[in-house]
Amino acid sequence: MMKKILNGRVVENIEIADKVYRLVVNAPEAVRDYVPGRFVNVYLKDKSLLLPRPVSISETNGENMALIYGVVGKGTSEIAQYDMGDRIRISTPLGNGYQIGSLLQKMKRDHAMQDGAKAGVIGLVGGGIGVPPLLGLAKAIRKMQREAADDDKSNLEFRNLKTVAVLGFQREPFLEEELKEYCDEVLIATDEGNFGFHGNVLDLIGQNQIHADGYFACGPKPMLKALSTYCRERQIPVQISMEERMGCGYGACVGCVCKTQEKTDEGIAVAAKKVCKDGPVFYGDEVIWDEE
Amino acid sequence: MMKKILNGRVVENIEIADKVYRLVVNAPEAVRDYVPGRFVNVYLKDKSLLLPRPVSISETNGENMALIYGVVGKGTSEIAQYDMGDRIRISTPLGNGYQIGSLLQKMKRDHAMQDGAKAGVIGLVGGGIGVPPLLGLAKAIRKMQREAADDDKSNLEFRNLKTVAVLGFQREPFLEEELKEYCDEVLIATDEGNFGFHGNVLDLIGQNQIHADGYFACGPKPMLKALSTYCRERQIPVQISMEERMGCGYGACVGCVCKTQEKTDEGIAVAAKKVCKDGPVFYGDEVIWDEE
Amino acid sequence: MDLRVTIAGITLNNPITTASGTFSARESSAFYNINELGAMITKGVSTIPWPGNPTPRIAEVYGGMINSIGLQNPGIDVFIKEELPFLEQFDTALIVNVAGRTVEEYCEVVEKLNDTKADMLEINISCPNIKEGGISFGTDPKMAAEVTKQVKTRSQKPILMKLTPNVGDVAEIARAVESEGADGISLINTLLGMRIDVHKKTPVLFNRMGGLSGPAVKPVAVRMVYQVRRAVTIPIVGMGGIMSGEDAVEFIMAGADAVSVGTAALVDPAAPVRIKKELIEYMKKNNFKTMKDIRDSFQDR
Amino acid sequence: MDLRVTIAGITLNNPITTASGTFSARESSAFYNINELGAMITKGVSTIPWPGNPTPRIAEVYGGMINSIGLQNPGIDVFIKEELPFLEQFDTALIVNVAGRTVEEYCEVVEKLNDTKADMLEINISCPNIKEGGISFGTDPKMAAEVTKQVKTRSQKPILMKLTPNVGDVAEIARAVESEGADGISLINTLLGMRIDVHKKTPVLFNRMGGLSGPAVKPVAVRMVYQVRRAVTIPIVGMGGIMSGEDAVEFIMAGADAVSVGTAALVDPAAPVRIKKELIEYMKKNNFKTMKDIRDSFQDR
Ligand SMILES: Cc1cc2nc3c(=O)[nH]c(=O)nc-3n(C[C@H](O)[C@H](O)[C@H](O)COP(=O)(O)OP(=O)(O)OC[C@H]3O[C@@H](n4cnc5c(N)ncnc54)[C@H](O)[C@@H]3O)c2cc1C
Ligand SMILES: Cc1cc2nc3c(=O)[nH]c(=O)nc-3n(C[C@H](O)[C@H](O)[C@H](O)COP(=O)(O)OP(=O)(O)OC[C@H]3O[C@@H](n4cnc5c(N)ncnc54)[C@H](O)[C@@H]3O)c2cc1C
Ligand SMILES: Cc1cc2nc3c(=O)[nH]c(=O)nc-3n(C[C@H](O)[C@H](O)[C@H](O)COP(=O)(O)O)c2cc1C
Ligand SMILES: Cc1cc2nc3c(=O)[nH]c(=O)nc-3n(C[C@H](O)[C@H](O)[C@H](O)COP(=O)(O)O)c2cc1C
Ligand code: FES
Ligand code: FES
Repeated sequence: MMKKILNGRVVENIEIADKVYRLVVNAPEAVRDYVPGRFVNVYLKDKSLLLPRPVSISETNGENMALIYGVVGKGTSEIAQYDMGDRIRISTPLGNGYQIGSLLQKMKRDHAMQDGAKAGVIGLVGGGIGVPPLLGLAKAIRKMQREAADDDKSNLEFRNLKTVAVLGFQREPFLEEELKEYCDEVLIATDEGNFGFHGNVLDLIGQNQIHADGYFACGPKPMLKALSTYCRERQIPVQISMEERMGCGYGACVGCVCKTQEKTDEGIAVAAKKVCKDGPVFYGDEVIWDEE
Repeated sequence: MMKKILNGRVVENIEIADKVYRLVVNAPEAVRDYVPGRFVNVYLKDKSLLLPRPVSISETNGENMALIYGVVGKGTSEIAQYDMGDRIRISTPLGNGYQIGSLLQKMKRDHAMQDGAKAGVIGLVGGGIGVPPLLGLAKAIRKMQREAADDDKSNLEFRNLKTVAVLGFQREPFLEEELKEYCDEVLIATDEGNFGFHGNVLDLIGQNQIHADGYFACGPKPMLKALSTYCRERQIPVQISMEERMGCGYGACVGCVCKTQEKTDEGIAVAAKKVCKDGPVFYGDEVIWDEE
Repeated sequence: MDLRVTIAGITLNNPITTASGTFSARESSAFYNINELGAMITKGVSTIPWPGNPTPRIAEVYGGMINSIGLQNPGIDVFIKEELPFLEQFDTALIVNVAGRTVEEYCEVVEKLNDTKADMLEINISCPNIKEGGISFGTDPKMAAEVTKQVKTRSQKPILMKLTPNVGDVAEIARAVESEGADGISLINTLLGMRIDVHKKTPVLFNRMGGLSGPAVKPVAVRMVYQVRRAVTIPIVGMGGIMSGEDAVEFIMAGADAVSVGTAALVDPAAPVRIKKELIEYMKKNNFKTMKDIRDSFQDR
Repeated sequence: MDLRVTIAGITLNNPITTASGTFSARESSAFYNINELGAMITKGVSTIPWPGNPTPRIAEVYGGMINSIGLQNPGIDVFIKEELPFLEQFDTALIVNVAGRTVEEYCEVVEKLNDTKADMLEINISCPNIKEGGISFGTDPKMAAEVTKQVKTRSQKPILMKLTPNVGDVAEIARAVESEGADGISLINTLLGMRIDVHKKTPVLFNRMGGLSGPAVKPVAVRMVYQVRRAVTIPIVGMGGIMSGEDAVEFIMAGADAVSVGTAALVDPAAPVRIKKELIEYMKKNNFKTMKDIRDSFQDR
């Protein structure tokens, strides 16, 4: 498949929370290849900053994609300056997104939905600037549910799914309303306790006895590690979106690796996979965490 | 005297000849220190280009300065993109400009105007992108002439001056009309012969028997060298504006030197003067040309 | 117009190659047609699989980047089995970059490549990111000569020795590898650099130091190519910060026979073919027909 | 907040100094108040007047510049007579940079400075732009040690030895000058670089090569300061591409006691005082009270 760097047009670029912006880009060519969890490279104008900035696609419609980003350094500060109508250089979507079908398969195999009638619960766990890609994911799951409801025979499991979003923020939540549209339940935790549950998402999951049968997650590494451990202990499948400092973003430089393990016929194969190309989404039990 | 880097506003930026632009900047603070022949440093936005671009001030009014520049490389290409209302980072005027009084003194001392009644002729010689600063210079001379006419007693010599501009271009003249307003005569030469005299300014001076009693000049080094030789042979004073690759533009880096000689009590003192600070205007017989 | 250049008996269709470690045939071919390249130069390959260094491995700096990949690679056997067949499908020269921690390791890899369709080898004696070998061979003329000598004995392919800029006198190293029969020289590898994150108050890279590349290093690279051109007669593959066709011309004028595009391919994945196009435009504007025309036009001061 | 730092017994009001060759008290004082500086470091001065190199002496490159000034200066006698009185009026430390082509030349200049109010001397054994002396002293540990030893015998002022980055192992040179009694080390001087004008088809600089400086060299400079800090115990004045207060912090974390601002003063004439302001802002934000607080906060990997 050919990939491309292309010029999109800025449709909107507004601050939706403190130092968090929602950038909508008109780029039909790039929207076509969208799968929830994939990201684009944003190439900057400042010539002192050569490397692209990877940003997850939060959601798309037929023509536009929304990127939600936190302003943390020079690159994201530049992006925050873009005005409606400006050009923005982006790549077509990169990486492998969330694989909803695969997680559902594992859920079935594992312990949840042996009985087709029993409702399975999917947890969508997001931390801070990791929340945005969950929006597109929630929309995709809801769409599958709708299609399954229309088609009586196939995808039985989708009809009996419940989705719970568990979102953690430092102090100011965002995307809560949007996610409520597509999830059956949305729970919020804040580190400072000023909104929703006082604590982190793992505490909130325990407190609320979520008991999801499978998880999708995106957020800071410590959160992903804690959730992966939680899931491994309970033998629940979890797909997590990893973040790593990137060079190229498309698999050429081997800069962004993540240590992984895989069961093979000959035992456990350890590898250093590229987050940008083999990820950013991995199964929690694939990732070797000990280095953190 | 304190110097400054300040933000001017672009009032106008239009192409007045092929790849030659006239940029008008609103910067009252910088206009105050104007003397014809001084220049400003333009600091660029492109972060790969760190050094300022020196550009002569073509003319000023109370609030604005006009810079006329040729687009030759990345820096001037950037400047050509500036739109009305944009900010432009410039320094306050730098260098020593033309010293009209000093040239007139030399003309008197030399051979021209011993007889107060006889009209002296000043030649303004410009080559290509060296023409612009002559505009402000011609305006200043004309202003002095007017003031002398009003005041019967002083500055006798100004009343009897004639100014002839001799301008050389590759093929497309510019500023001809503007200079006609302030000069008694304007002659044009083009290398390609498509306009005015076919040849260079020196040939044109010879052909037209200009016989000026003093010259001011700005243009490419070979022209300045030829004019300086011409003037030395005839013992006519000439002030030339030198161009040299600059680092700082304000006298700190010693990057922009020009070899000069000066008669002192102990003989001839050779020095490497800073074009940006001791110049850019020098007397033609001060400059040592042999290195070219 | 004839863009061909011949290096150590191998004719490349044009002088544009990919710098080792910044090119992956599978990934890069998603952005451009590999057959447009003069040659592919592949990521360094060693005897056995190397895991590379812990992350972060990449730090961005003004006009460049610092990497401490640490030569992560699957080892020569997997390379020959799984990568080579994919690489062989292209109609462009193949230069395999070789890494090692000892002279013997270089030799083992080189021997295993004898029976492959690789056109040429590039021996990396200049990686700043591994503890043994790598750069230590490249900073000592005697060791550089020794690696060259041994590799030449064991290889049936032409050999480019890849030199490091982290030396006082690069011409001395160049003469040393030429004297032991190197077929060509490629330079520069990365300059040793470091960045500290003043907010996190710690080095950005896990390994603390890494290799600086990109436009920031170009003036050093051009200077070294110029110096080496005047020290040896074997061909030179020049690299270091080439971002445009005119940058490539600068290296050719300085004395390079071919050039490699590295960091630029991270900044613009299709950079190698864009740079080739820009090179052609430059040649048209200047009425140059061949690479030699560019070289001959250079007027040294 | 206490910005003071003590180097070789001399206390500077703050760690911001001007890099030699990019500062002229007369010209710089038109842009800012010189008394705001921790120290002035002056342009290199030699026994007799030096004319410098022919022009062009300046080439711009991506994120930096190359200079080949060639140490143009009026000689020590004129310096003492005409420049020193002007410099002495300021209420800030004065460090005089010294150039030479032979050990004896350094010593002559140094001796003549004994009776002046200079607080410290910086001995430039690293200029890439002169044929004899300069950089050749800085690339050989034995010669670097010899210059240090002789200069220390003849000078009554504390001595900083200014090192070149154009070496394989800068720590070795640092240890050499420390062992002969250098009171401190300043680094880095410029990296040897070159630019070719592909339109004019000739080197941009009359001298062909020159010294690369500016943000492009910062990663190399930070790395070298870090390496030297771990090799010697004497104070370090760090420089190379410092453009902002955070850049200064990076050098201090790497191990510098004070820093010099060079090329930045060409890009923004008031850079030294702006950088000082930014340093103060950074310290406020991080609740740092002293320079030591910055250094102590650094967590090496
Ligand atoms: C696959 C992927 C998807 C991402 N999606 C999003 C998203 O949807 N929204 C969002 O706000 N951010 C996202 N990020 C993080 C985003 O790329 C960085 O915040 C951004 O590159 C910072 O650029 P900067 O120039 O503003 O900051 P810098 O000045 O480069 O650095 C500021 C801080 O951010 C850290 N940082 C810089 N670059 C990266 C990087 N590439 N990855 C991780 N940390 C970095 C540095 O350690 C530093 O502390 C994603 C990262 C990855 C790898
Ligand atoms: C005192 C002074 C006054 C000047 N006044 C004017 C003016 O009024 N109008 C005008 O158009 N130009 C003027 N110039 C020249 C102007 O500074 C250069 O054309 C400009 O800096 C080129 O920048 P660039 O980035 O577009 O080109 P670059 O990409 O930097 O170079 C393009 C070409 O221009 C040459 N060049 C680059 N910088 C300089 C420089 N500083 N001096 C001389 N040549 C250079 C290079 O050799 C190269 O061949 C003046 C120069 C000086 C020193
Ligand atoms: C991410 C990265 C990985 C690299 N890996 C290798 C390598 O495996 N072997 C090698 O010889 N050089 C390697 N290099 C060095 C490049 O091939 C090249 O010499 C250097 O980057 C300078 O060129 P550039 O400025 O165009 O990138 C690597 C460079 C980068 C940026
Ligand atoms: C124009 C110029 C002139 C310089 N002259 C000298 C000098 O006379 N003596 C010296 O020791 N260093 C000299 N240097 C080197 C600087 O002092 C400094 O070490 C180097 O430029 C790196 O710092 P920077 O990147 O902040 O410029 C000069 C540098 C420049 C750019
Ligand atoms: S960022 Fe280059 S391989 Fe992932
Ligand atoms: S440009 Fe720096 S002294 Fe003139």
